[in-house]
Amino acid sequence: MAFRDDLRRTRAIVWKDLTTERRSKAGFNSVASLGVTILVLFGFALGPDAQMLRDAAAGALWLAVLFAGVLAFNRSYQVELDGGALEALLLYPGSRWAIFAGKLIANLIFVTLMLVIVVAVGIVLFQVRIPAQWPALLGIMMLGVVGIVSLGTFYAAMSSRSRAREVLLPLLLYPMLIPVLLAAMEATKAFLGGDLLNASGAWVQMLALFDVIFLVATFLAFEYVIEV
Amino acid sequence: MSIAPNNSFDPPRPAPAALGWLAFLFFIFTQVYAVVTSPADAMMGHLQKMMYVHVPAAEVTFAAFGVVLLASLHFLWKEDERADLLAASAAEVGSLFCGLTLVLGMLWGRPTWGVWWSWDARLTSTLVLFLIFVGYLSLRSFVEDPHRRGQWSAAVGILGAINVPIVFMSVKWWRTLHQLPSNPRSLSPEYLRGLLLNLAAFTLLAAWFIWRRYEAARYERSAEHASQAAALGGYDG
Amino acid sequence: MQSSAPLLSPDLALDARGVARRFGARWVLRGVNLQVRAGEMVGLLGHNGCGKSTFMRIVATLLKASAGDCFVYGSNVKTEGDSVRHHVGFFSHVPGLYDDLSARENLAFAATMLGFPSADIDAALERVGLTHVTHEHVRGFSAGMQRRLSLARLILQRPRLLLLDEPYNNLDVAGIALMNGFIRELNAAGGAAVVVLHDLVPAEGVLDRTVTIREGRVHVPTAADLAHGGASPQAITVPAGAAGIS
Amino acid sequence: MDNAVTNGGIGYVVASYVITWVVLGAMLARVVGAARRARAEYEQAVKGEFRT
Repeated sequence: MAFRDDLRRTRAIVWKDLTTERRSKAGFNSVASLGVTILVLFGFALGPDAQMLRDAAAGALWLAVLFAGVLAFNRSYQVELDGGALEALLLYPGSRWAIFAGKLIANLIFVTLMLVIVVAVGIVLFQVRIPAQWPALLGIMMLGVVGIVSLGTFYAAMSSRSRAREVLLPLLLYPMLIPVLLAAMEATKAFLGGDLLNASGAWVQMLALFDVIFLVATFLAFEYVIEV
Repeated sequence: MSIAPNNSFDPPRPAPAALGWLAFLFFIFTQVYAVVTSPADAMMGHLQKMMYVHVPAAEVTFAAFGVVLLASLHFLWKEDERADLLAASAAEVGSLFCGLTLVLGMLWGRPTWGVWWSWDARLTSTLVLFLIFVGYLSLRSFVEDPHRRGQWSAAVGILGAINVPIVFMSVKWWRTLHQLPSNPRSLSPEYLRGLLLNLAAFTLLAAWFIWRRYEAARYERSAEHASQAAALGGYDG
Repeated sequence: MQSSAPLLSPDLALDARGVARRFGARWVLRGVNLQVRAGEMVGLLGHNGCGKSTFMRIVATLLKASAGDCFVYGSNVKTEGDSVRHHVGFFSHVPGLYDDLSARENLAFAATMLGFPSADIDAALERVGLTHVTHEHVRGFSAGMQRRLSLARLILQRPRLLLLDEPYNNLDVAGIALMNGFIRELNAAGGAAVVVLHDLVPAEGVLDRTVTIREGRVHVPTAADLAHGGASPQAITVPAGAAGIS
Repeated sequence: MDNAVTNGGIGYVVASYVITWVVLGAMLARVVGAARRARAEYEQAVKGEFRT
């Protein structure tokens, strides 16, 4: 069945992306280190006052994930551009969404692993008190990552194949991510501040809504940007 | 044999100069009319007069982005290169009016709120729209192949258009949660006529800008094709 | 454009009608007409930059034609890309392999992507003579080994229309024999091939006819061309000495 | 909004009109110039075609 074939293709791409990423180890380690470095820099920018650090922790965490994640998105297509693999990838039969889904899931796993490291370091550096309902915090984080990665994977499909890709991706991506980041930051902030899903709940709902909108839009539009 | 999938190589129909003159004169008339006829507002004094440039500029910005959205959709649907050129022209004109709107917004904000910038939903989403315009135009300048440029910028334009109301909504939410003062502006009917006239004049002027810009883009395409045809002795053999 | 539909013949492996493509203002292809029947092997000649590769990429759905129509076994390249990709096997300049995967992993990935997850990968590797490096990463492969691995991918796919863009580059004598054996095998099974060449010698005895692309169109050889030693239908069958056009 | 409104904020009003007019005037010149130039180039190219 065609749909099952496409799912198998998606799984193959996820496996392939993660395997090549794992074997070139340097990639993940350096991107994660960059995330941590950005956190440290935010710490210096915000000063040593504990309360101030705690208030700004949510924003700093998300920006560190965003800045480091942008590198991952371009890398994910760089693998395809070396040796003309993208050409071969586009020549295989099957739906284009399978390619996008594969890249998206691989990037999700990559960025989530990086997020775990950045958040762990961030909690220590910014002296965050871990709330009792921390599993819900993971849920918020995942929703935020889905938004960032879906748009990031989509825009990197263009920027990685154009001139000036280093500047083009952030230029296109950051303005698009404002709603997702705003919702993710506010939800995380409210949650870390101990408001326990009062204001946070509304933001989580919004974040989920944005994720759905952007996932649908990027899945529909991907065919147009990858085929040319 | 059909040569091109569409006649984007034909020279365009030039915008009638009379329309340009009409737009220009009408614009001057409405500006003068609105400034002269509006009495000083009880609350805002003469600051109210800024409405006749600020509001139309903002309206034209969003209308231009609407044109980008529709032209982009049309391009993806019909693969008509002319739609891509129209989207590019509208984006160029729109970004100009967007920048103007932002500057006028700051000039308004300083005397009324005492600050050059406020993180209000309207202002912020206009700024984000400006950034999206900038991204759109730089994408166009970074991609050479016309077909690829068309598809990519259409996708970016459509997603950008989806994003603008979402930004507006989220910033509004963000503001209400932070309980910063909102600024309702009421409009008494005696100012309405001047405003409507100026809206019409700005729209006309912007439409004319887009038309001429589009015309230039079409001529460039036709010239490319004509010089190519001349160099290689015609397309059809 | 629609008017050409009734003329469609399903036994045509490739039916290109007025295929044109421009890059910016430059028309590389200016109306290529080429019909290839199932079971026919066609050589495509022309000087560098004449648009051979562009044409192949259009047939393989990697590039969209600016004008004209192209059908592969009756499927429109522009609108029915997916079914075209089921039929077409494209062997291009670039290997299209992943450096950090082993030979076997590369083929296993290709097999899944092609929709044949249970294909016999080891047999394909053996056929192209890469059994000794099955588990080595492609990064360390020579250009010729990479070409062989790409060929193994085509063997897994067994396409009905083979598009080969200068297939003999970087291949040694044994590799050329391997390639020709594969082309003949597909031919025997009723498949068709379009082969871009700059040198007819290695393809001796494989092709049924050749055509030349010149100034963006398919050029029918004239007596004058033949006198200049240009490619011609006869050139294939005459001894190698006369066939060399490089 | 105190002092600005008491003296009418005339400076801001004038500035906003001046900026608008300058920007739109510049755009007008640019757009018309671009269209004229493109048309001239096109006609040049077409003439070249007939000459050959």
